[in-house]
Amino acid sequence: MRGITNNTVQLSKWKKGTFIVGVIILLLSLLYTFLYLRHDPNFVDMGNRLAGSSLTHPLGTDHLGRDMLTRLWMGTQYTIGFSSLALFAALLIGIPIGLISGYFKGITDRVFMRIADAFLAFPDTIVAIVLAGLLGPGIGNLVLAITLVKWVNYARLVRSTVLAESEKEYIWIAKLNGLPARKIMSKHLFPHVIGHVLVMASLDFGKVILLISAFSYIGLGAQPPTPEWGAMLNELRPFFSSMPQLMLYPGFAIVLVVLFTNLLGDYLRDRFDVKKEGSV
Amino acid sequence: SSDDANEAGGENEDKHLHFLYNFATNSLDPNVDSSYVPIRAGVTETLVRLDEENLTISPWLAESWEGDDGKNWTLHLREDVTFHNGNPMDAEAVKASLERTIEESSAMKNALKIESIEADGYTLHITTTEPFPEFVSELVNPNVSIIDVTEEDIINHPVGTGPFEVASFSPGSKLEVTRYDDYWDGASPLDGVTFSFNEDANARTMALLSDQVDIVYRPEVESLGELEAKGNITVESTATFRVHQMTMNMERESLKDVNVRRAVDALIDKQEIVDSILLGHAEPAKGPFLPSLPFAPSYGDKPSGPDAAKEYLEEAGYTMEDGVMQKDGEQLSFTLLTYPARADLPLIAQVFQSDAEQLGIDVEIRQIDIPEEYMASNRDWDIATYSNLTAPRGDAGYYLNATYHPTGALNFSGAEVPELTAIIDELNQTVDQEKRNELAEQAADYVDENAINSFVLHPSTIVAYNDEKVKNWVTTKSEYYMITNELDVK
Amino acid sequence: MILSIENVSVKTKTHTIVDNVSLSIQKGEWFALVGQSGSGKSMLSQAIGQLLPTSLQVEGEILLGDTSLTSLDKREIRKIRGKRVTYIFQDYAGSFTPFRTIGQHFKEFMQVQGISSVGEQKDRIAEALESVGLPADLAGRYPSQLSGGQLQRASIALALLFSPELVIADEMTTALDSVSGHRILELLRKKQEETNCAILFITHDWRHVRKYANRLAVMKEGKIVETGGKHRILDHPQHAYTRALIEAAPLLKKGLPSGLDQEEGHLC
Amino acid sequence: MLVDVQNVTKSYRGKDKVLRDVSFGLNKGECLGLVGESGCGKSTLARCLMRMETIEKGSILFNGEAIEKLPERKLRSIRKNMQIVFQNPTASLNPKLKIKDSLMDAYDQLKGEADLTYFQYTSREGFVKQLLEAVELPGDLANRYPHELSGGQRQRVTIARAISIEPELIVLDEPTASLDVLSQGVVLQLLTDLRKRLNLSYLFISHDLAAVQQMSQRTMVMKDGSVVDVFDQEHLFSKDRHPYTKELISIF
Amino acid sequence: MLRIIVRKFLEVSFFILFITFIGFAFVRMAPGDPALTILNVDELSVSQEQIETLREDMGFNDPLLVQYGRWLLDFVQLDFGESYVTGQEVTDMMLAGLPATLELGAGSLIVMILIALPLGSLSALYRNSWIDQVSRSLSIIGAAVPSFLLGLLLIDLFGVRLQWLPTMGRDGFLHLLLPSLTLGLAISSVYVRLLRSSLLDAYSQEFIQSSRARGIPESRIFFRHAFRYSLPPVITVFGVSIGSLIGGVLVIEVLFAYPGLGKMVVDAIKQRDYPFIQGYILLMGLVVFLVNTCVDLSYRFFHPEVRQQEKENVE
Ligand SMILES: Nc1ncnc2c1ncn2[C@@H]1O[C@H](COP(=O)(O)OP(=O)(O)OP(=O)(O)O)[C@@H](O)[C@H]1O
Ligand SMILES: Nc1ncnc2c1ncn2[C@@H]1O[C@H](COP(=O)(O)OP(=O)(O)OP(=O)(O)O)[C@@H](O)[C@H]1O
Ligand SMILES: [Mg+2]
Ligand SMILES: [Mg+2]
Ligand code: NI
Repeated sequence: MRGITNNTVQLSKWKKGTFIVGVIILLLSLLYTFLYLRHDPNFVDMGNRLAGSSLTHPLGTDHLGRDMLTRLWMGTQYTIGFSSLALFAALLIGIPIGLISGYFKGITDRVFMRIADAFLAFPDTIVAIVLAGLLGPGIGNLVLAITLVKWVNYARLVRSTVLAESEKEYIWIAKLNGLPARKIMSKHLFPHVIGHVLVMASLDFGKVILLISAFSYIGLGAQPPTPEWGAMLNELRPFFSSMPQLMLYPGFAIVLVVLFTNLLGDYLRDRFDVKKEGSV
Repeated sequence: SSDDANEAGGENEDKHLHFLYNFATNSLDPNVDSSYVPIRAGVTETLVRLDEENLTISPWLAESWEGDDGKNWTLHLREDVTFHNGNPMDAEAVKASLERTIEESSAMKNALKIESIEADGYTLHITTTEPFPEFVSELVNPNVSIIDVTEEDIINHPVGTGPFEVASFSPGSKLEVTRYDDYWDGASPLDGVTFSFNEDANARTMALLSDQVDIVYRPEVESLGELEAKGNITVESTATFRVHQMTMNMERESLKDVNVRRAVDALIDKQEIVDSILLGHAEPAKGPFLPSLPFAPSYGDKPSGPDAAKEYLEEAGYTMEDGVMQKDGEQLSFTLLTYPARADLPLIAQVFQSDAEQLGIDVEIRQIDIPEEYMASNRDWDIATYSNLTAPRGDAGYYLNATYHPTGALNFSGAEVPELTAIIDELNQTVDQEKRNELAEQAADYVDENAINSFVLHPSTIVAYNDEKVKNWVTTKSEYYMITNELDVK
Repeated sequence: MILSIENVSVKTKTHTIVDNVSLSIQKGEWFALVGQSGSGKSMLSQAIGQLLPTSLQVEGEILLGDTSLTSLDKREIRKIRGKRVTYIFQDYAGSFTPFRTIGQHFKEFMQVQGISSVGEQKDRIAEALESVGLPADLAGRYPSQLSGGQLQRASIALALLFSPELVIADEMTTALDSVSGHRILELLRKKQEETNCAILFITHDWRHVRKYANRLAVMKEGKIVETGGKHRILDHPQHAYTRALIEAAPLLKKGLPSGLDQEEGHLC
Repeated sequence: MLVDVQNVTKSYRGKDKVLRDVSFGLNKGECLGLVGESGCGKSTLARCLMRMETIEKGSILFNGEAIEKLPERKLRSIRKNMQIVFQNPTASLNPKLKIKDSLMDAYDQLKGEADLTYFQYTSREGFVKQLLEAVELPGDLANRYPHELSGGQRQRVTIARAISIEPELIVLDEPTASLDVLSQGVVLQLLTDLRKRLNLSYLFISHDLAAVQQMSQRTMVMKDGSVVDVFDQEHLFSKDRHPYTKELISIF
Repeated sequence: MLRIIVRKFLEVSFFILFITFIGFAFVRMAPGDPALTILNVDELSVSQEQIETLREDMGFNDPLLVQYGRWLLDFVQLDFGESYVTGQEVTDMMLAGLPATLELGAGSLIVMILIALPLGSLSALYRNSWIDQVSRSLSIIGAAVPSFLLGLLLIDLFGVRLQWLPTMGRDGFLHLLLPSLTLGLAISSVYVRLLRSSLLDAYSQEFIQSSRARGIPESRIFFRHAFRYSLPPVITVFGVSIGSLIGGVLVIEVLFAYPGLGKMVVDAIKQRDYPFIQGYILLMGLVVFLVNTCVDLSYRFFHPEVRQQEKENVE
């Protein structure tokens, strides 16, 4: 047991090191891109199409001769912005509904859960297409669509934990103390559900980016030439076998972001996990 | 099924080909399904066909026909044709088949405009509801495939007259066909063909690389190098009747000016797009029709490039100030529609956007889902990339009517030009082929002069096959005929 | 000597919970551990079976018979738990897995200890439940369907199932009414006589100490302030804390605190 | 009369009756002891009093109002006047909350409404410290989580929480079972003090007759779901006690 | 018992009515016009007038409620209509697509279980060890790599380079391997992490401590005590994702030409094939209802204490 503890310390030191080195590399690349290169991310240069790496194009250019590195960096704001927006909104809907459903049970629960089921029955493409149709195409509506599709996951997950927890005596005490339901949910039940939710959400980050990419496939994602990673991934599909690195760049960027959100999720989860036990 | 063929092949090696197509279908109903798999797989045939060399209409199941008034048609059928089940293909059978087509498909009912059919031995008398000169060319449509309608399961097992009969069908995945020995035009040397579907271009390429299939329709363009590097693979490409165009919304203020439209046309670097987006597998377009078509006009050289575009714009009253192309203090800006179903189009849109930016024109790209729907119901866009079949059955009538006639379903530019409408109306009344070609050419010239749309390129069909095995493969322009009785193995 | 604890400390990162404690328990002895609430009694008892969470550090030496428990690996200590050392915990609700019936806990325990015949298992479950005054049909119930006392009785039955060498009873009667508590302790004593097991008995109830214990130790703030025979500690306490503790005990009957004056031969 | 329980009957689904026709009254300022064999229904009775269970028959009056039929909203105003200390302190504390947060739950809820006479609210920390000291706990426990406390410490926290708002009625379900005698003495003394000073009422469930004797004016004995005996404290050793009561006494 | 059945039946009926109506209103609110597909405007000359006539004939111009009423009337006679695109009975189409979907679903589930259970468990049991790190990294990659890329990589490896497995089509067990593997890998990441976090929760429960004190072997504690305690969140998430497991596998169905309902419904959406979409929503509604009802029932299995409470509420 003690061996594991030592191990952990070493690992986290090692982790810290990599983390710092990674951040430095990213910063340097950021500075290089925007202070030195200063490419226009949307400038099409067909003569310079699919160029390999060089000093002026460290990651080469894409199929329209645009600088990959600049596009990748420009893409962060869209990709991270949109996915976190969608996820955040989904959490904002899903967690309260899950709490309410699991806590009140009975008819409230049944109504909410049937509504949730209804959302599950609709293919997400339908939701996205309808919203795009009603509100016009664009990534904003896609975010809305993803929110509408994703909240159910969180609602159900939260509900299942709450169902088990809400019968315990400490919840009864809180009830007897006259705490309104709202407070019992936020103060007593929320800390129990947040762990699972964070784990799910940090992984969902990747799934949401990929969902945006999938929607780009049917014309509902980011509008070209926006360098959104999901859309880029999709655009670069034809080069899978001829120039695999082109797809790997946005792919790797997504992995990095998911990695980061996972670390964050783990960190938060550990903060809520007061016992910190489990290893044998 | 391939096992059956194996056994039937006896002592000889099994003569079998595996063809991979880029579109999947769940139904083989030849009269309804618009993926046309039965005709492509050599299961069914139509009364007339497109002559791929001369791009004219030629006899097939019908030997000859007449209909000088454009309304009363007589067709003489071949007398030596039998269906796969042995039933003779006589006029009664064809009548029944045509009637089924009209009944099952509203589209074909519209397209054929048949009022009545009479069968008489091997002769058919057909009357159309109105004078309809293109009638025979409409019979080329694969949905007019002649099948034996007495068969039960047409969706999964249509019985036609082609060189191959259906052995088994897994919806969405593949179709197995075997040779029909009594085929009227000489039985195929092959025992059978597997006709499978895969809609992912990369996956199709890999299927060929892994030797699972012999012929691949439309492999991934970007991976052709890899295929060629394998040594035994031939890549063929043939221009099609399709044109990628920039549809211009003539209801918009700026585009009402013909000079602005010309500027847009001049701004598009067609050769460059062909070379770098389609890697040369296309032909730069000058007009809507493939130059080899008899009614394609021969165009003179027009000025093009950014400088020419700038000149046109200056003529239209625009000036370049501080890098911004403007008129009355307002920047020239376009909303450009594109859709991802055809992957080249968004790329063309982006190239155009970037080129226009150099001229100080602001282009906002809007990616949509279903272009026909969007363009018809919203008019808040200026330019749209669109792809059209211009003469799918060797006749210009379809495209001109749909795209430039005020009542046409694809008239997204909102063209309502009396001169052009008159030409098309006249075309619709004309039976004589020479005269028709002349009128079509006239219409095309008009379109060109007034820059109603800008035509970018005719994309090619690319087919890659294993040349150590496949013999006599022909890549057709119409994309209707794929598995034929000529196809063989080495 | 069945258990000997030598200089054992339990520490967190910031402070010491059990501070350099030594004590020993003889074979067949009923050893009581009393003291302040929060003084580290439970920690000490859990250190014996290596049951403490990993965040706590244990130092010192613990011997069970000749076996040094602190040096055992996971597999070896597992063989000792349940067979040679068993526990009865204070938190009865946590003694049972909520989704398994009482009977399933028994069966599992027997299976692990090598009794696999279903018939025998059934008989022994009924017998064990009855011996702690529970109806045999309770075996089919889930823990949440039992009252606190019933649960605790079930867990006692479970601990005594295989005549262990050492039973660690951490406030085992706390949740019981006096009648059942009394019955249980009688039962424990009977079992002890049968098997000659030693009992480490953690309690706050002086009546039980007086009635059952042979020797006892008093703990305060992580340290053992006094240890010795029942008579020595109860009737002649030396430490002020022990004295205060004894005086505060609400006893109903008069006499010596140890109750030994009723027995013959005591001269002091 | 603060609490008046009339003919309460209760059974869990498909089981025998757990409470049979239980009736008793509890006066303001009184401490009523409740003893009985394990499983006889003491905790169930306590839960019924708090309306955590629905009763089959009978009625429970709190300050003259029948609580078994009150809608949840009205019940809230009553509930701030009753508190319960459960038998199992571990389950009564939210494992994910720090002690101070669990402790302040009830008080926070009342905000300014609570008129405290025993404790003084000065600051949050100060109040938490006061409560912990009242039950003999060091103030630094406030920042720990329940699993970092010993059994007795947890139990004292739950008691501190119950008295923090000085309610009219506190149901104490074996509140001192896991305390050492010194702490127990202190806690029981505190409870008695509070009761006398603030005229509180207790239903004191315990199996420790000594503690019951020290705490309560009257004692009620339950067996198999029925009340078999009620008597004033001075009559504990009287001859007309129920045989079961006598058996209980004899064990001491 | 009868009362419960009647109640469930009513619940299902309301639910079906609810989702089919919402679905109906939804797809018709979306822009799009099946008339264009039906008339094949891409290849045939059609006038605006003809489109309008067709719309009128097919009743697209009627008020929404009238259209829905018509659908409902057919539905109660168990007639789901015919596809606008192929003219096939919707029921037949779904029956044709279902086997492939079920195979793919089952195959990827097995792969998922084979990956998620051991990885999730190991990383919880050896928290912060290298196993944990590796499985977490794998799950991150699984969550971040698009399934088409994964699929192509697998095709490239097993189909092109090693030539061990067929890369497309639906032709027996071997053909199922690659698509199942791709899909299974893609979905397992969430379960690995969820199981891990849930197991950690389980291991902090008191009953684990008690079982250890009884000398129960760790393996048994894991399987009989901790594992079951940790399942509800995992099962919940599974219940939620059943819809996307059926409808959201378009990419894989296309890539491997393994045709199932996922591709069919996306095609139907693109072509605005209302009858099929409606039939699909109905089917999915039933499946989701059924699965989630089972998931809810399973909570009672995992938490007998909850079960008891609920039964009392019923009475
Ligand atoms: N995980 C932990 N981390 C830090 N301190 C802890 C932890 N667990 C318990 N403690 C502290 O250790 C001390 C000893 O606890 P222990 O449970 O051994 O007391 P005890 O003597 O059994 O008391 P009681 O009679 O009340 O059960 C207490 O002060 C408690 O607050
Ligand atoms: N949720 C429940 N479902 C079914 N039976 C229950 C439930 N809770 C308690 N019981 C049963 O009701 C009876 C009374 O239980 P209760 O908890 O009231 O006893 P108690 O008098 O408090 O006992 P103890 O002193 O041991 O705590 C017991 O037989 C118990 O098994
Ligand atoms: Mg303790
Ligand atoms: Mg009780
Ligand atoms: Ni003496």
